[in-house]
Amino acid sequence: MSVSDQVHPAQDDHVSTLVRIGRFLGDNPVIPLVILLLALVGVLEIMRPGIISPFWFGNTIKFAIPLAMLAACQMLTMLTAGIDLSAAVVATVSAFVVASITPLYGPFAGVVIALGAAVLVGLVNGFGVGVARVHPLIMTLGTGLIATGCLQVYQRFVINTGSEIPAFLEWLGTGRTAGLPNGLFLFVPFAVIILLGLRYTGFGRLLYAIGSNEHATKLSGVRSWQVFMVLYALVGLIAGITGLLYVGMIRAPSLSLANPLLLPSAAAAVIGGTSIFGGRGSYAGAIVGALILTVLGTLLTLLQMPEGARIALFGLIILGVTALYVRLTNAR
Amino acid sequence: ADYTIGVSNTVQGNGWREQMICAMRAQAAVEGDVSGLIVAHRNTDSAGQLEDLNNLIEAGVDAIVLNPSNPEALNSAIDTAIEQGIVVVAVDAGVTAEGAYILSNNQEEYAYLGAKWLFEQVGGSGDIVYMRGIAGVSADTDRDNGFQRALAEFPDINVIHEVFTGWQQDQGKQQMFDFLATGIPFDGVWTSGIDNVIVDAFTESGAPLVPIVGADNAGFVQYLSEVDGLEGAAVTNPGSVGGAGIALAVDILNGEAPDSNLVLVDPVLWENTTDDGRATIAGAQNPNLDPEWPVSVTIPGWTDYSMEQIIACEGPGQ
Amino acid sequence: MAKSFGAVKALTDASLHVGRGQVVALMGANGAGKSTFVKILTGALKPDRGHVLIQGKPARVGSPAQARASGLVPVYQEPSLIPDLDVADNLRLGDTPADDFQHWVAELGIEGLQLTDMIRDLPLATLRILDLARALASKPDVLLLDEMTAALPTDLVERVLRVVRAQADEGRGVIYISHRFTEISELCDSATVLRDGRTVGDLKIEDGVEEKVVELMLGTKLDLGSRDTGASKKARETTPRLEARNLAAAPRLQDVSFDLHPGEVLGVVALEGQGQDELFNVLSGFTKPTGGNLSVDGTEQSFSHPSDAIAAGLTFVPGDRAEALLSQRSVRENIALPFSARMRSWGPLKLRRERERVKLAVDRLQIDTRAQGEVQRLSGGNQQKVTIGRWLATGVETLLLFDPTRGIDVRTKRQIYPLVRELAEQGAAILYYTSELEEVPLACDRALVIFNGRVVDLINAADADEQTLMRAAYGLTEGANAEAVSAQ
Amino acid sequence: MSFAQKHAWTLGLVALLLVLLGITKLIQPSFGASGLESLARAALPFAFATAAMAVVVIVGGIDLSVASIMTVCAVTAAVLMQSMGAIPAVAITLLIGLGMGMVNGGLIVLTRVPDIVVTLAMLFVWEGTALLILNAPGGTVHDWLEDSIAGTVLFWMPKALIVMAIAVALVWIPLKRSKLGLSIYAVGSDELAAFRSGVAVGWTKVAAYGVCGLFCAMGGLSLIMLTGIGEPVPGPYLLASVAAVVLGGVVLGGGIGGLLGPIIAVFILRIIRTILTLAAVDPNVTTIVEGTIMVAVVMLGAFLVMRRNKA
Ligand SMILES: Nc1ncnc2c1ncn2[C@@H]1O[C@H](COP(=O)(O)OP(=O)(O)OP(=O)(O)O)[C@@H](O)[C@H]1O
Ligand SMILES: Nc1ncnc2c1ncn2[C@@H]1O[C@H](COP(=O)(O)OP(=O)(O)OP(=O)(O)O)[C@@H](O)[C@H]1O
Ligand SMILES: [Mg+2]
Ligand SMILES: [Mg+2]
Repeated sequence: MSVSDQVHPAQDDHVSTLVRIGRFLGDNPVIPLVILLLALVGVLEIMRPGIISPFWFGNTIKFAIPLAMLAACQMLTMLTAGIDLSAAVVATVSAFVVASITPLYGPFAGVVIALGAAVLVGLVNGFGVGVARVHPLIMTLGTGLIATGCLQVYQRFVINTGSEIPAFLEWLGTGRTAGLPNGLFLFVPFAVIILLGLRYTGFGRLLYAIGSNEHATKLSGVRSWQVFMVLYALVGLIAGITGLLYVGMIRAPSLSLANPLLLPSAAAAVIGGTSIFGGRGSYAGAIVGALILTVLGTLLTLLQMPEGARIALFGLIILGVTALYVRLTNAR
Repeated sequence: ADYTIGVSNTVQGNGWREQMICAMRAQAAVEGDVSGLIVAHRNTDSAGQLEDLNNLIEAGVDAIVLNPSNPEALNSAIDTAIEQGIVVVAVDAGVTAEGAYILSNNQEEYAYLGAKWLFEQVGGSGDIVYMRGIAGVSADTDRDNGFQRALAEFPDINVIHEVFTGWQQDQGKQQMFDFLATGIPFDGVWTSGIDNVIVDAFTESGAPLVPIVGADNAGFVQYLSEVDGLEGAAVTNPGSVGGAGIALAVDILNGEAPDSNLVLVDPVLWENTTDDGRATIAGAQNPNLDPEWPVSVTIPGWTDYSMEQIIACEGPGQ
Repeated sequence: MAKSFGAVKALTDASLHVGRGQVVALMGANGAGKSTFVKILTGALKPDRGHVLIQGKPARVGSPAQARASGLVPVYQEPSLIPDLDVADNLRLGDTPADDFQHWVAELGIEGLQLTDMIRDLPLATLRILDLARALASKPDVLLLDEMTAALPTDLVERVLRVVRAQADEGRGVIYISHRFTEISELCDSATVLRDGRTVGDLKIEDGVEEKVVELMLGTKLDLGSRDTGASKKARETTPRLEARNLAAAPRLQDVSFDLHPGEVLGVVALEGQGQDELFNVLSGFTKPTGGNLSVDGTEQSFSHPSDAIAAGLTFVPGDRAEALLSQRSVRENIALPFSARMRSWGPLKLRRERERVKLAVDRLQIDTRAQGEVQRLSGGNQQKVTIGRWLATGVETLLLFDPTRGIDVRTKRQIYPLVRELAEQGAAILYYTSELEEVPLACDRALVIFNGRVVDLINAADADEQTLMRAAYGLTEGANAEAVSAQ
Repeated sequence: MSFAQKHAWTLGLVALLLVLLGITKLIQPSFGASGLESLARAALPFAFATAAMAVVVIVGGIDLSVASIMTVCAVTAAVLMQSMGAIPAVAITLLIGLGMGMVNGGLIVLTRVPDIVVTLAMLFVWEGTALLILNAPGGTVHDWLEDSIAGTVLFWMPKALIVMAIAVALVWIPLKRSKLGLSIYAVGSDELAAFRSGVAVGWTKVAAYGVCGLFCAMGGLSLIMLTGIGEPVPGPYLLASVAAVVLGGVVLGGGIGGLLGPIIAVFILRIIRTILTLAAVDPNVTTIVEGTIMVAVVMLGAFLVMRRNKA
């Protein structure tokens, strides 16, 4: 220590407050996001006075949860410079399977088969990305198509078996406890596991490491295919669980149930500061990103304007939010 | 005879369209004259449907039954087909090409019927939530025309909120939750077929139910008879029109063309506010059916398959 | 000139003057701000403060293109050619005349270069030469060379020095950055010394200036390295840690055998492209040998992945630090990376152990951790230390060092030699490739000389003066020691 | 490197395409000029979307808004043609496409937000814009424009193919030969090195996105030339173009590849669809087959590259 202390000057401490704030925000990139979120909520309240109520609050959280869970899929894969374009399809598959298996073999079998299918897709993705070295964009796009096709074929066999959503999933999806959605009973532990897992486990470290420089991890003895297999299987599992929650929430096992969440889930991750080039990102940011998108959706639903203007405004606000965020944190 | 029929459809993954395809398969299977059915069924746009139609022409089919994505965009391929002596039947929506047969659900009438019932139900005056489909798509535009026609007849009805569900269950539900959260009172909801999740949104949030208009999807029809306090009406919009299209194509191939090129299948409204209506609904209900499927699985006078056959969803030779 | 990157002040008050026909050495420890200075002078970075005068008139160098137009042409520390374009397109991009370029390439001693060769496929040393040739071809008024020679083998260095000297003699100004004093004294007229971003002195180059420069650079006096080799003699009597027999690997490794004992530092000396890259790749598990075998502690091994080599105790530090670093991650994560490599250690981290070990490595290597949040913000020398620190933290048995002092300042180098010695004395076996021959007697016990993919000589440190090594490296000792080598 | 080595991937794609054409002929012996003609027409919008995507991928970016820009251009042209001749309408549309692309590029450079995020946001902006221009399908197209891509010349050569080749070549060949083209590859390959070599990185990106917009405009025009009407809803061109670009040998991340490979990949993807229809494969299975083939081709490519590097 001693030598370098002499050789290099200590960090400068007469810096302006503004620079200091900028630096603080740069180190805690979630804070500006939360500020942006609160600003959007403020706009909403001004636009429709009285809307901010416990009921609204519960709803917003309820709809943000599945989005935030799928955003976890995107964030985790993006850390390794990947992406999961099959996540939404996997959620849909899992939702449809659980609703169609339950009347035949009961809820337990339904959940097991649904999650099994989800993990299977994940393993195929992991094999493609980690072993066959196919670009994740193509691999997951391909498996997404394949899973969609399989779902289409499957649904023809269960057209008249009826569908039933397990009661506990409905409780989780639609129930409330103390005004808050029961989905939090699933989501809070989930988020804690992801947040802590990324920071305090070897696997979490490796995700960042592989995204930063895969060659360097190889030098250090990491067999990256193992990491990819586990990662994509895990992500498949998360997508599957999201599907279970979502079908309990929407209570309509459609063949495209969760598909519209694909772009928003990727958007939530990148708004939350995850770099699609790998090595950088946090789940806290993705959660706030999901909340921002949900509030934005409400805002636009309630704005009376032509649909075209509504869609365009959605895009402009996303751009504005991220540009501001980049400016504030100087992140890239 | 030994006909091969081609089918083209541009929306996949929605119960209504799946039923349409199954009806086509089932009808083709029961028609003795059909030996092959080639189905092009995927999510695409008009240009993609043109591609599919041209591929079907290349495959040498005798007739094409299509659910057109747009009335005008497909004319080049349809003209080619007709020139080559291929019978073209458009189902669900119309096409403008000369010489094509049209067996269409009357979308404008669909919207008009439901809207009129709703406006009467709320007493001719009040605030309505108008939940449409996908902006810029032909079927949505047709339905809007019907809705506006009904609206013009009821000057005291006010559309307080208009929103596009994208024909997605989750979006419709979320949008209804959002609107309920504003606390703005309203008197009725018109939906473009995303219906049972709207009822759920009311019951889950504890908001008092208002009259709701939906389609004859199995899930909504069930709600009409089961949900306490729900006043509602289902307007029929049978996906089985696809089966009727196959039947029509075979008739034409066999030289039994109808007098007019245009056959409109007019929708019917089932309300749960009258005894008659309740009886119809009870008869139509089918709790085992996929909740997104319309309950009107057959069109009497047109289709010949049984319930089992359409559910098996198998075409000729399968 | 002054320039800050966030909290870090890279330059505070740096000045420099170059006259016509002068070669000015820009000297400074790692992180002193030399590269930053060059980047500012050539428009690649905007200064916070300061100005450039050309022939007494203020000049604007807002972008690399502008600087080039004003006659300031750099060769940066990192290769600046476009990897996915061929040589000709790279020239076209900067409007460099191809004829002049080819003239310089030939002059600098690169043979067989085609204008259609892809940059990506060329070795690092060639790229450095191409960078220089490109700069020369644009007929600069002032040439700025940033550690141009760090990755070059000795033969090429000599040609570069000759060419640069000739440039100065034609009346051009040259700013020359290097950590090698031999080059400085051979080439330069004067030296400007930077310390912590500030110009602390301008000296004429004359005999004995070296000590003064070092003192200015570091702000303290420094002992020159020296050592005794007694301990290692003993070491060689134990069983070898590593036995290589007739190793061969495509394309250039033909037949290499040697023993490496615990407690020994075995140097590897070779000119550019004699098979040393392949040798290290084989030993570190990156490529499978096409022939020969390898035993570790007496058991034969066949590696299919670096993790196999690591499991057998062989750890590899590559010459190009960009290969080894997670540039966006912290110093700590970089050093702790091998802890999580194996699947059974994917669970919760042992944070306390990690903190202790990382601190140990950082202290031992004296890594400057002011910018520790992201390794890419460390200076080059400190980055290099991190790559070594990674293996200090895990504990080393057999260390494969490939040119570990590339681009490192004297002070740091003199930290590294004793460190290497110390590790050996603690029982590690170390294989040490270096491109700087004067390092061999300072760090190694013996040196293996490879030429044309084969071992041509094995020289004891005591006899390893530069001339002997050089002759051997050029394959000029065939016969004399070769039998001794094959008998070993 | 020899020509064959340098273009190995493209040559492989050509071989694959020929094999697939052979298979088509086997399944449907009557497949001939009219089959080629409809194949070329079907490929037209995909080819332009893919060319557009390829240019921005080469510069190191990605444009998620290609389908939306195509839609804006399609409805704009269809509306313009109600009141003016085809040539001014086409010219205005091309300029608008170029402008939209440059807006995308400019926003990326100015805001320093990553490409994928900016163009994701712009996907919505342009989609909304299309709906504001035309809220239901409408507009018109002059007949001669429709005819210009219908039918064949020289017995079997589809007009659509000729139009496509001319349009792409007119933009791409001069571009690729120019300094700007070189800069595009340089920036995609190594942005920092390009900057240090004196390339104006920001402008190069704006220009590349502009070219992308220009190709999108051609794609939009091809849509209305096919359908005769402007539809304000984007078609499935985004993911298809990404897939074709990667299949065509352009590396995501930039610097490597061209336009020929991706356009051949478009034809491969289209002819697979034709084969599946001709063979009367269950439509649900066709989705599975398409996904599998996409993945398999890329896997095979990676495998071959690995083999070659080992050898
Ligand atoms: N991007 C950055 N952000 C913050 N600090 C930085 C950044 N880059 C460099 N620094 C700091 O500036 C100092 C000088 O680094 P620089 O790269 O100039 O060193 P150097 O003189 O090139 O040393 P070396 O010889 O080791 O390369 C270092 O202490 C480093 O921590
Ligand atoms: N882009 C950057 N961002 C932040 N800090 C930087 C950046 N580039 C350089 N620095 C810091 O500026 C300081 C000066 O770096 P510079 O590269 O000029 O050093 P140098 O004298 O060339 O050292 P070396 O001998 O290692 O090459 C270092 O502390 C470095 O960490
Ligand atoms: Mg430097
Ligand atoms: Mg440096």
